[in-house]
Amino acid sequence: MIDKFVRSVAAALDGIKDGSTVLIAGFAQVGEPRALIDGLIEQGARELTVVHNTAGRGREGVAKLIGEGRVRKIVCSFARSRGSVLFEEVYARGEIELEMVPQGTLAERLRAGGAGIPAFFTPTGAGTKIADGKEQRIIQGRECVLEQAIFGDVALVEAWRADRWGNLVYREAGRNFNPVMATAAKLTICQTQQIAELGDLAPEAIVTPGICVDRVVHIEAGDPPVVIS
Amino acid sequence: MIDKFVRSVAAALDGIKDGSTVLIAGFAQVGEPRALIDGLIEQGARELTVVHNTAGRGREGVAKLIGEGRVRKIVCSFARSRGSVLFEEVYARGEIELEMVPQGTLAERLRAGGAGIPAFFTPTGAGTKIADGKEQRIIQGRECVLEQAIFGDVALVEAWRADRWGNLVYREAGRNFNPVMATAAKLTICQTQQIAELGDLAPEAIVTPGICVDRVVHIEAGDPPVVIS
Amino acid sequence: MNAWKPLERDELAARVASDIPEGWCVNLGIGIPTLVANYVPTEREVIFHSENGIVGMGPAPAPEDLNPWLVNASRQHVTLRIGGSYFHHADSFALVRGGHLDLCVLGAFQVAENGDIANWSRSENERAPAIGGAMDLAAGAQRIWAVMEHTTKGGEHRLLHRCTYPLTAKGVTVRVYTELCVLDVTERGFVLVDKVEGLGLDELQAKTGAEIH
Amino acid sequence: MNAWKPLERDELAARVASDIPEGWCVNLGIGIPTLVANYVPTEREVIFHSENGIVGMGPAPAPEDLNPWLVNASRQHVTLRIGGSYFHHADSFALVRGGHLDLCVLGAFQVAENGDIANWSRSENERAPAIGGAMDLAAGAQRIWAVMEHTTKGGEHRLLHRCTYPLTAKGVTVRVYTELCVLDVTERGFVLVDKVEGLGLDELQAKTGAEIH
Repeated sequence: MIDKFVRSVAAALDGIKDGSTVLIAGFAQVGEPRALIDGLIEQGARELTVVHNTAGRGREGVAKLIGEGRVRKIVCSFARSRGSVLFEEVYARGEIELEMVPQGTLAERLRAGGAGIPAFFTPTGAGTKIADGKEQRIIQGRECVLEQAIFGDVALVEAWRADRWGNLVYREAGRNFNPVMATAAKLTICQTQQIAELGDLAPEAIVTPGICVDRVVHIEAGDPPVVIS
Repeated sequence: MIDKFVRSVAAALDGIKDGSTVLIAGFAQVGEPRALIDGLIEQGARELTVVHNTAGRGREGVAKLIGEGRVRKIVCSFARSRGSVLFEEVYARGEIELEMVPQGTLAERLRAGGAGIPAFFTPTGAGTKIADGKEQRIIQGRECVLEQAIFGDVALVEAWRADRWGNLVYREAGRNFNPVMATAAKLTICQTQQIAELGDLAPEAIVTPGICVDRVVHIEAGDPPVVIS
Repeated sequence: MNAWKPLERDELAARVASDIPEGWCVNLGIGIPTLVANYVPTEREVIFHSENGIVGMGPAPAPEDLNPWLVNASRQHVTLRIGGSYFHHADSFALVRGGHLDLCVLGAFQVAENGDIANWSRSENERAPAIGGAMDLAAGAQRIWAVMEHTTKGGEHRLLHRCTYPLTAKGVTVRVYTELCVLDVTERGFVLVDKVEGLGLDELQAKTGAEIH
Repeated sequence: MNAWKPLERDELAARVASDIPEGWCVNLGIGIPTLVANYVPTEREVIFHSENGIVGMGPAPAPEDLNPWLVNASRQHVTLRIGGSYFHHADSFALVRGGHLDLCVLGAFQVAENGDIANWSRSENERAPAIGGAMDLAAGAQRIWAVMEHTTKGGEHRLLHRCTYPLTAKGVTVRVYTELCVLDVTERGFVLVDKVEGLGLDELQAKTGAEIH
């Protein structure tokens, strides 16, 4: 019987090595696998390359991982943003490498990684600083940039419901990067708010098939924090 | 009020011009927009480029369109197959151009067309006849082929349920090429088995958002034919 | 005193909103563009897209209806309209890049008469800025409207012959809305569509770094 | 009379099935590969994939349970296992190309000792053949097992130093199952894993167009 559930965050994260590329899903803290991020901080792997939409906000989660000097390189679409204090400190000290990627290109590079497409041309960023050092080509009359796939050693995702095969569904805007990153790593680790019996998730509504998921841990994380703006 | 429903197949197909590239969804007659294909035969547009998984089977549908000499070029993954008699006649007379594409590359080229990716590298077909005349490059140690996006003038798709915004869901294996082609044409025309009230389709389960769909016609086509093998 | 009065932020947002027809799918950038949604009446069915995978975004919820799982790309709590749907990030940006959005309204630091837009960085040397989805939107939507202050607070031009800040995308802007006027961006350059009452063309031209036709 | 007996088609399919562990995601090509599913007991949870977007395909239905909406890539009516799901064609092949299938079992005209496989066309000059999804599967799955007749009906070799038919993919086959033997395809070439009882190695070698190690 296939059963991808593990009993603890520690078991879920077992074996993540120094130097790994870690994809961390979530957007504005919604659908962010916070228990796994905290577990990774505790787990201790260093020299990480982290792929996440931002370079972290405040002093928790991805920001803390960076603040503790565990991240060699961050790949993101928002580096400086309100609250990116820890990143800015570490960056000012020259202790972290930064790769800025337009958000849609970031999503597409991850999708390409998961879909076995090693590189693609896109009009996004053509003729801008983002294209510096990249191959550019005019295709069908439009200037395009060649972008490379991103494939991680590990992906950390949060689902709303998961079954023992690792089939996943997401809640509302909690979907975001989760299904994309789930396809784009050697080891995909999921924290799920709810456990579904096999067969409870409608076959037409499953977003991530279990074949993309390696380990699932049940974490009733509750609602994302309410944003005060 | 947005309302994409039209009253007839003729209204749905209005304006399709000679020389158009027409994407026709469906796989093994499941999820195949048969009423729209029949309507296109009646509508009369000629010199078409048709993108479909096969070159037609039997004497109806895509096979008939080809048999009537209306197709200048067919882009497909199966040309010769059991029952592809009409295609083979027309092809033997040299009256149709054939572009053979591996099925996954066909799907990906359509997805690229709908996603604004003009070209991509793929390992599929590298080092085979399919790569002849195409740019090849070794990326991350693997030989790859550069493939171009496909974007149609018209896409013909079949949904299981559709609402007035054009949001679509599909039934079981009737999904196949439908959502991909729906994104990849200037004019996307859908025949739907059922009409849903706006709001009846679950937001997390909608597969094709209405913004990709231009016209919807209600055709209770019933079940696909049972295959006798 | 001026014989004319610039539009307030909300008036500017309303002016933009009045040009959006029913049925369009529209993405609104951060800042004034976000306000535009407030001036599109619900009966006029405009489908708002948010980069984080929302198609058919509705207005901010009443405090008691706030849903923590539903934020937009500007991290604001929003609602989903009836008929709305959710997609993952790659599919969401496939909609953007694939030209399925009729319009994106973007804030801008600078817009040039050739349609270039700069809205993500004020310096070539800025080391860790925020790109977000602006480049994807600017390159992907069917049309780009820029909403911006006509000049800097110090009176420097922001509508220019060519942008001096790092570009977001080349040649994509087709219309500019400022507190003073509406300009089309055409092959000839900026063409005046509309200006606030009482503002002379000479005065407007003086505030503009490229010729207004 | 031979001292040995070649495997029947069903025995061959069962032999392949016995090597598939629980938890693998597997695509089965047309022909003998399709029969493999019949020999994987339901309790051993193997997740079968079909190119037309099915993950978790089950066996053929009883005639009274036939569902016209549920066919596999070989146009056969199938079922969906509990836990199965549906995807569109691009997502389905993203699973294939992205290496999310542990195994694809393909029929083959020829396999070479360097792992090349030819299974879609018997001639460079065939003008309108059928590729289907074979190239995508051959290039994308984690491992390719070929299931084939050891020689042609006329006794010509099909396991070769190099393929003579147009290739489906280069260097991907890691194992070959025939009615006579099982071979691993390694850096050294074909390595014998197993052969039918009573068949001599010399006799097997004589039927094989490349050295068996």
